[in-house]
Amino acid sequence: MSPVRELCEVLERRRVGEYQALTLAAPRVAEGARPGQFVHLLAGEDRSFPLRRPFSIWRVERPGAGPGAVEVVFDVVGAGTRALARLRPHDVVDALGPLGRPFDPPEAPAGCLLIGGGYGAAPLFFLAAELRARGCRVDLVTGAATAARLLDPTEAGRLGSSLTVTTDDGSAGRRGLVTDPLPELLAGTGAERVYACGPMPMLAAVSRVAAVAGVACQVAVEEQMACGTGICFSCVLPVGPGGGSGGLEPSPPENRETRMARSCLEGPVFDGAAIAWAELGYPELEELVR
Amino acid sequence: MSPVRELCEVLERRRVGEYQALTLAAPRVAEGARPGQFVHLLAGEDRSFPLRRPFSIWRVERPGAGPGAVEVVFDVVGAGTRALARLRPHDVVDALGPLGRPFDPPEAPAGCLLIGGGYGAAPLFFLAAELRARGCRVDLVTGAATAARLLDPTEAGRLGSSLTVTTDDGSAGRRGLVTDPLPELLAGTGAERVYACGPMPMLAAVSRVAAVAGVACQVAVEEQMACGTGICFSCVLPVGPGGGSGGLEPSPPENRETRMARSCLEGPVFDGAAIAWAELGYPELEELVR
Amino acid sequence: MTVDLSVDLCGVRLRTPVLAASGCFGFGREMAGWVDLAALGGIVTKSVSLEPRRGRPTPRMAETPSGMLNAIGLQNPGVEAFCAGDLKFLAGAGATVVASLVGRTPGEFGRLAERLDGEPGVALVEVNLSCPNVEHRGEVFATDPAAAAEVVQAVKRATSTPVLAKLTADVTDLVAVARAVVDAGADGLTLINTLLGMAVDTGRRRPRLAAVTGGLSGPAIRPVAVRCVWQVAQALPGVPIVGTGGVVTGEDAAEFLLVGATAVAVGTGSFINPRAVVEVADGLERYLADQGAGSPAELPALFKAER
Amino acid sequence: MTVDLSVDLCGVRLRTPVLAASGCFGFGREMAGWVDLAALGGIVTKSVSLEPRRGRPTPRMAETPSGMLNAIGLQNPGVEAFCAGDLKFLAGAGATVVASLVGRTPGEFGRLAERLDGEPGVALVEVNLSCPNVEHRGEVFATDPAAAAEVVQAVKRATSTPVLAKLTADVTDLVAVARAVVDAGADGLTLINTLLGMAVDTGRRRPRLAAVTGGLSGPAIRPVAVRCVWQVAQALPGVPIVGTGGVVTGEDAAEFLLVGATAVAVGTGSFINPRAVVEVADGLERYLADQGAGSPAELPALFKAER
Ligand SMILES: Cc1cc2nc3c(=O)[nH]c(=O)nc-3n(C[C@H](O)[C@H](O)[C@H](O)COP(=O)(O)OP(=O)(O)OC[C@H]3O[C@@H](n4cnc5c(N)ncnc54)[C@H](O)[C@@H]3O)c2cc1C
Ligand SMILES: Cc1cc2nc3c(=O)[nH]c(=O)nc-3n(C[C@H](O)[C@H](O)[C@H](O)COP(=O)(O)OP(=O)(O)OC[C@H]3O[C@@H](n4cnc5c(N)ncnc54)[C@H](O)[C@@H]3O)c2cc1C
Ligand SMILES: Cc1cc2nc3c(=O)[nH]c(=O)nc-3n(C[C@H](O)[C@H](O)[C@H](O)COP(=O)(O)O)c2cc1C
Ligand SMILES: Cc1cc2nc3c(=O)[nH]c(=O)nc-3n(C[C@H](O)[C@H](O)[C@H](O)COP(=O)(O)O)c2cc1C
Ligand code: FES
Ligand code: FES
Repeated sequence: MSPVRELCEVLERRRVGEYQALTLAAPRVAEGARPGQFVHLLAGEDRSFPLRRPFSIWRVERPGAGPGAVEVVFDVVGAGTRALARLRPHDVVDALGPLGRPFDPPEAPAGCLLIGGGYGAAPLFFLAAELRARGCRVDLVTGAATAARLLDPTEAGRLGSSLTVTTDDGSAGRRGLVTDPLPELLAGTGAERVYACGPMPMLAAVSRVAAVAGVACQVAVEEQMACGTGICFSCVLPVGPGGGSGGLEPSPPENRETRMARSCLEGPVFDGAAIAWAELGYPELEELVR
Repeated sequence: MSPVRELCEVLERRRVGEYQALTLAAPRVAEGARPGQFVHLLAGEDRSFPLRRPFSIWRVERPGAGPGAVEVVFDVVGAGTRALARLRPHDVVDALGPLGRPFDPPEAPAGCLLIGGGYGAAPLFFLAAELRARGCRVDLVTGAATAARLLDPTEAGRLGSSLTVTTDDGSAGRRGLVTDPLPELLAGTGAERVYACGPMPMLAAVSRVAAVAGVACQVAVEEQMACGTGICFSCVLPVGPGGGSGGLEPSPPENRETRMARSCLEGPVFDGAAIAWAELGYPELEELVR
Repeated sequence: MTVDLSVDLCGVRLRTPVLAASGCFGFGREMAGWVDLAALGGIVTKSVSLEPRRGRPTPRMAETPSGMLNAIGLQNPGVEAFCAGDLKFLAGAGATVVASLVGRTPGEFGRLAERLDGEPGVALVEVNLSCPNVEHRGEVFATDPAAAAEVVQAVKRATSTPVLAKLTADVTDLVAVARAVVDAGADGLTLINTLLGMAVDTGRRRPRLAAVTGGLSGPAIRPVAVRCVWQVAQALPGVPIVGTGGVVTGEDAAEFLLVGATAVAVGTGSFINPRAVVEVADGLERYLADQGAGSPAELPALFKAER
Repeated sequence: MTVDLSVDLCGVRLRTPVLAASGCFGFGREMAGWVDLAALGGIVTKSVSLEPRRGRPTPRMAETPSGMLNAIGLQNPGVEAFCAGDLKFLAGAGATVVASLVGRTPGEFGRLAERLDGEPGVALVEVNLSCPNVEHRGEVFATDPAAAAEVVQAVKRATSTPVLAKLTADVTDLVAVARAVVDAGADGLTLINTLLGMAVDTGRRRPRLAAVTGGLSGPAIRPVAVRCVWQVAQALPGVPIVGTGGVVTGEDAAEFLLVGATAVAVGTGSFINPRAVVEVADGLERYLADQGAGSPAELPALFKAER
């Protein structure tokens, strides 16, 4: 579905652990949204002409019983998220969406391992629901710095056949990184697909583990975005010759080994093996995934 | 009283004819405010760094029974007043005040004629109350383009011994300009003082009528203001050699016949005879008041 | 009052005087789902060079008060891929294309213009002079009247398409540069490119752009852009100008047209509102109707410079 | 960690590195009710000329996105009234005064400096070079390295007080102008003055300023100002710089100090918040403490230009 601009009424804003969740009446966005896609939001009457802010779609209520809604969950870090955190019901948010390339589900039912860091788990909630609807087994791993920054662990527990939790400080689940239990889980579950979202070093580590295990892996990246619609070229990422376009119209191939792909249009989901990790400062990984 | 900056809770916002009225909890501003002074307001969370907007003080509730409040009334004309018109109770407005030179009441009780154009009547409501408390007879004239733009005529009727109303279109009171009935009223009431607020051509006409009648006259002007505190020099007005400073510290006299006086600091109230009307395009008047 | 929004820009009839600015509308294709490309005044493509360019490292953008900084670094697939892919698409979509060219030497500009000459669908050429001249200590072409003129000459020799020279406001004497490029044959001017700026991430104590400095755009720079158009229109009456810098509403566009621009280009505005180019034109149509003007070309005569 | 906010600016010890910018704090007296004048880093006075000036007609200001335009026209009572009134008051209040000078010829600047030399209370002199040179076709002094240098020489000959040269960013090569005035003896630089801009009242179809064009200030121009300070600090290490342009918070001040400014001056910020100069210094103190810096002078070394 091609993205639309929708002026969305705020249905609810609430706290979720250390995060804020925002539910927007967005029939047209909700209709076509797929896991891994994002909305590009603008809040409030602000004459300073602020740029939009991108957020993964956390949950979708397709139009039907209700008018259709999308929910995002976010961390308050700066001016844009502060403005969103001030919203009250009936306020209006200007949204573009659904934007970007979604996760590709396996063709046939298969075991899937989903790994999310912090609020990065958000799109995996949506993905888990879709994968299970397609008959896939879903195992989840979520990690965060501390317990309060784990995204809705109760709900996460319901989404998959298993949930493994890690925290840096040990305040919940295992102490350590979200990537620590991966090799073991891959072996244990026999997963054929890995899906991940979170900070770049985590995505690099996940891509490496998946490559070593020979399992197909898709990761959703976060680059700074101005437009979100493919026209400003600020959100680029080096992608290898085979990498990228995921069904969306590719930009014309450049005469290069790797090219700078726009993560808003050709991503935010990329094949872990397609990203030119060496250029991003992870040279060993590049060797591995070749 | 020297002005202060106060973060004021919005107590009420309501329609008054075609205008908006805003009541702010402002104990420190309310304490020292005098008629003719203004508040310099900033509304809302806006990252565009908007300038403040000046508004005459319409009503004051001195701290005592309540915590103290000021009320302004305004016309929605642009971005700043639109932002103020969006305020809801409990929102916060950033106010500077009370600013500027107030009207000088007569030393002893005397007849006073007050003339207001449109929302320009606002400071005269406050002034009328003070004059009556001092034992002065007060007669009011208010005019506007049309009935809905007369400021609270019911209340205006209660403020003085008489109220004369004019509208350009005849939809209320006499058809014509607010200045039309002046000569007659000056003669009829025997007023010894004239106070006026409204658009510049009206103030020029009032100053002329008062000069012809030999009655002392003060007018409150409206110039575009950035700072409101005397530091930017954007709000200036040519003032004759005798003109101006009204008890406030004058800026050093310039080596000129007329000088550019800051209307935020030395005004907004000026003696009608002190303004260098010729430089403002009213040459005949200059002759008269000399 | 019916309003006819069309304008003549250097002999080319545009449906509206509102274009998409270079670098702010991709190569046009990306926006096919958002707007009817054929209904726009025109699409200035992202600047195209002879060889593909990868651009700068990220972060490439930073938000600033009422604006943004960018240091994209002219990423583009090179002129051959551009012709084979994007240009063909745009021509097929019926868009009015302004091809933006960028080179490192006057010769490169000339070869680009030659390559595009006669390509179907290119209505105008825009010469992006806000880039370093490698033959001259990396100085930006548009800061030197002689270097800018040399580029324009090279381009004019190579193409029969009308040529717009795009200048920067980061100069002491903009009128001198404008005069030099017009004397060299430029059919019109695009004013202005981004201002050179910088922002600091105070928390991390480093530049917010990987490239350290970048171009400032958006409503923040509109007063500078309007002033530039006014100055040049006063000094060089009759030279068509495309006004660019902070246009996000029809009223903003009207500011530029009143002071003498023939058309405007919407840049950063499209990042916030993908339909900005269309909506600015709609807003301008309402504005003209309100003012009793039948066409954009009537606006300069309605402007009263002395108050 | 205790923070010592004081800095050395051209041999003068300032209580904080946050000054009030010229033209944005009146003559200082107006603000006595709002802030403790003696506690500020310094007060740069409104620019003073030999004779009184009435300034421009109104409207003199217009709000723009994240900024404002002004065309005040250097209204001031002349240097004699300044010395008798404002300067005496400021000296009595214990303020650190930077006297801003404006003339029409290098000779006028020299006479102003002479008149102020030895006046008690003048800690530094700032030469406002963003004004027309009547001996040279009305060109702004700060756009011409030679003319700017000539003014600085005239001032330096006439005074023993340290001299700041205030430059404009509206030039092709700011470093060249900066180098010229430093070579001519300027002890430090103030960067930047307002950018030349214009805004249109579309409803009335006329300029929003009576003077047509005016100076753009406020957060909108901060990225340009930060870039200018960075460029000049890189090119002329060791030359003290007062960064000016859009400072409204302590973080904004930190941007300038990180890229190499010794101090900052708050201009338009004081119009919205009369206590801005104080609050920026407070914010900066918190910032320094957060960053583990003991004084503002430590910031440049903490800046990592390569990401
Ligand atoms: C595809 C995508 C999906 C995202 N999904 C989520 C989500 O579900 N929940 C969530 O909390 N956050 C998410 N983010 C990050 C989120 O966009 C930023 O936290 C947000 O933009 C910060 O804005 P701010 O104004 O509060 O912060 P500031 O730091 O003041 O922002 C300044 C600028 O930097 C950009 N920026 C800051 N942090 C990030 C970041 N981490 N990634 C990209 N740009 C950033 C902003 O967009 C803005 O342009 C996502 C980012 C992307 C690219
Ligand atoms: C001393 C004083 C007292 C005032 N009292 C009142 C009052 O009681 N009620 C009321 O409705 N209005 C009053 N005004 C006018 C009021 O300040 C303007 O209507 C308001 O600033 C418009 O802001 P805006 O952003 O909505 O309009 P815009 O037109 O978008 O404003 C653009 C700029 O122009 C200035 N401006 C616009 N109109 C005026 C004006 N008439 N006078 C001065 N500056 C203006 C604004 O302050 C702003 O800086 C007063 C003005 C002054 C100087
Ligand atoms: C992200 C971005 C990329 C740009 N790329 C180009 C470019 O490739 N060529 C060019 O001539 N101008 C480029 N520009 C400048 C714009 O075309 C325009 O001149 C400038 O941004 C001012 O307009 P605005 O304020 O409407 O954005 C770019 C601007 C931005 C913001
Ligand atoms: C209303 C106004 C008046 C100014 N007057 C002067 C002046 O007299 N002399 C001068 O050197 N700079 C003057 N300036 C420029 C400021 O000192 C400062 O350099 C500029 O505004 C940028 O800083 P800001 O963005 O913090 O305002 C003036 C600026 C404004 C807004
Ligand atoms: S954010 Fe603009 S191209 Fe991706
Ligand atoms: S508004 Fe700034 S001096 Fe009056």
